[in-house]
Amino acid sequence: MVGIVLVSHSERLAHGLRDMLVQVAGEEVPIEAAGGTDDGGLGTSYDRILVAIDRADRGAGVLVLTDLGSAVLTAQTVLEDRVANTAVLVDAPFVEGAVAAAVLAGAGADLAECTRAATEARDVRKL
Amino acid sequence: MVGIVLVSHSERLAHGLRDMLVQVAGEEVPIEAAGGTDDGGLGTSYDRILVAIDRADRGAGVLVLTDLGSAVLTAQTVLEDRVANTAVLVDAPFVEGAVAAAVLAGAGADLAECTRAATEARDVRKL
Amino acid sequence: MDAALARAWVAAVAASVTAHAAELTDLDAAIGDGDHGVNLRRGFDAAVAALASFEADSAGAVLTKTGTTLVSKVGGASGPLYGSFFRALGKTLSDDPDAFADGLRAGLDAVVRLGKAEPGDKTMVDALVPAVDAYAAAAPSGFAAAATAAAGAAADGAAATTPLQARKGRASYLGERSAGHQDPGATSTALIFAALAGLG
Amino acid sequence: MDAALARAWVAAVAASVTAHAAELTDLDAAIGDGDHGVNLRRGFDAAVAALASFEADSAGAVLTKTGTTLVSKVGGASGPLYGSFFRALGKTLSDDPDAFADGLRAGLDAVVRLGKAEPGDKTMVDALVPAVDAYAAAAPSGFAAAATAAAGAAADGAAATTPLQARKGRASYLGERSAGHQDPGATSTALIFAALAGLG
Ligand SMILES: Nc1ncnc2c1ncn2[C@@H]1O[C@H](COP(=O)(O)OP(=O)(O)O)[C@@H](O)[C@H]1O
Ligand SMILES: Nc1ncnc2c1ncn2[C@@H]1O[C@H](COP(=O)(O)OP(=O)(O)O)[C@@H](O)[C@H]1O
Ligand SMILES: [Mg+2]
Ligand SMILES: [Mg+2]
Ligand SMILES: [Mg+2]
Ligand SMILES: [Mg+2]
Repeated sequence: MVGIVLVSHSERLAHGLRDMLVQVAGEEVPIEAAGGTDDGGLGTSYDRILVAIDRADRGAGVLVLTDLGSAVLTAQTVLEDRVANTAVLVDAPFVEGAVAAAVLAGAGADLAECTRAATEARDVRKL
Repeated sequence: MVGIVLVSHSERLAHGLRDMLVQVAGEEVPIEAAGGTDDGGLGTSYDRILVAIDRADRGAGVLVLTDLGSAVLTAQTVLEDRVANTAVLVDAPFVEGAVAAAVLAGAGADLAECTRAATEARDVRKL
Repeated sequence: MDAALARAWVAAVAASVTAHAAELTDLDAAIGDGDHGVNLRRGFDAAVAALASFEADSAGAVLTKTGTTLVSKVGGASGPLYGSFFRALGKTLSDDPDAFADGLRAGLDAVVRLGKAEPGDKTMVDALVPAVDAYAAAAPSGFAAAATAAAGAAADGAAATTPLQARKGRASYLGERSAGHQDPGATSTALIFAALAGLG
Repeated sequence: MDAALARAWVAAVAASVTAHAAELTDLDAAIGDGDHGVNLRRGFDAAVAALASFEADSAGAVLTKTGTTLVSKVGGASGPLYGSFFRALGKTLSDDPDAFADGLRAGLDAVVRLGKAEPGDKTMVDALVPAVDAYAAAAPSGFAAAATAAAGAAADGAAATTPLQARKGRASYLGERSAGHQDPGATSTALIFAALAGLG
């Protein structure tokens, strides 16, 4: 199963989004929240992201989603430092992309398909 | 000041996003979380949305952002029922649109400008 | 329709969604988020409770109250959708208690106006459209016959969603994978019309 | 540069960002999220603490360790950016302790590669580019003169961000409204080079 890592500046936001994704993806999809700084403040944590990716990695790849551009910088640094090259950062709307990816991951889709769904979520209209 | 209402299926998500927005917008911008069902479960609450809009309405209009299409349906029903016609639903990525709108609301922008910023957040690339 | 019949309908729907809650939830788990049974049970139980302390002597008032309660208590997309349906139906009956066919049509229109689903999108609309059409066609034969026709059409419409690909909501992300599962909302629409037919 | 000088530099930066934390935070509150002072203070304090228990006899190792600590402790965009800067600088010095100008250039390249900001985007790059260029130009005159030149150029570069419109990060949403405020990251870059000049 493809894993999903949620990198947010807010720990609460990341966990709340994880709750939503588990509902649509089912319990089998590894979905990890990496929100907040090391001490739970607003910001991003290299260590939390690294741990989350390692946990979500079950061999089928990991999709990493970020809330703001600055979270991308930390996530990208983690990915560059990480030896196992199984995680990809996707340029997608955070919540909408994560929901799309989780739905597909839960249906057994592979990393490329989950990545595409997350990216395409940008173009789905709400109204 | 333009108000912002965050309609999410998750109470935690809405509150976490609110924390982030307060950081960029400052304390003066009325930002209200309307996450979860009446009893705090996953879903959306008509009453929470209504209360949040009323609280965020300081006369300069209210921007309502939603996480998923199904939240739109509840928010839209609230807006149709509400007598005061000062709130608008915007079709924008939830987190990214809210951050953009909050930055501008904090800078004193009006409802139209905040709405445009939220909508345009869709096209801002992260990578 | 009079107030007593409207109350009986809402109570019958509540009983039916309770009896079928697990089935609705399983259908929703396959292509959605697995809460449709819980949502409707919460909503219709709340409607029954609200009606118990609601003094109304018309079907219009009873169904409008039911709609308002569903809007605020269901918590999922089906809440504002079914809520709009019952509110529009109730409003029509408030003007003319005998205009049940028109009321159903107004309810359908409200659902489409809010949710913007088209027939074939694999939603409750796929059960609602044939049900409303069948009721109108059979209305000259009386309420019982029309309700029975509507229930059959809704059930057929729900069954016909199985091979469809979803184009609304979360299920739409599944693309081809959403085919092969019956839509939960279309299924609950069939229950609502079955409950109506059961009154006859 | 030797290990002792590198340690002294990091300690001086930590002292400087502590002294200027409120100023950096105020600048960031105007066009960002108001945490740049807190972020850098946390990061450089952590770097000083990490170095205290770190046995290294080369500037390269000291600065690489500093970068790694910043990456993981700052919590904002400036963490991976300054972290990459110090890691790239440290790596260059590990190969050749005298190649400070080359190291600064490698640091700048790492910042640009990660953050993709161009000069004029109203970021730390607007202070970093002139500082690295000035150091290289003055390097033949020795470390002290080059560091002083770099510090002056960084301060000028930071000041020159004031009229610019931001094109990166949250500040970019402000469009024209971001003009009239000095960029916090460019300001802290000036502090880092002022601390370098202070060692001479
Ligand atoms: N835009 C829409 N138009 C019509 N029906 C819809 C729409 N969105 C969802 N539905 C119906 O609602 C059902 C799901 O309801 P429910 O599970 O209660 O809400 P949610 O999807 O918010 O969890 C779907 O099976 C579908 O029939
Ligand atoms: N992509 C980027 N490239 C270069 N510098 C950047 C970039 N993004 C942000 N910065 C710099 O980082 C500074 C903000 O740092 P900080 O406040 O610590 O992080 P955050 O923006 O995550 O809160 C900005 O003032 C800017 O100089
Ligand atoms: Mg559901
Ligand atoms: Mg739901
Ligand atoms: Mg900041
Ligand atoms: Mg920050």
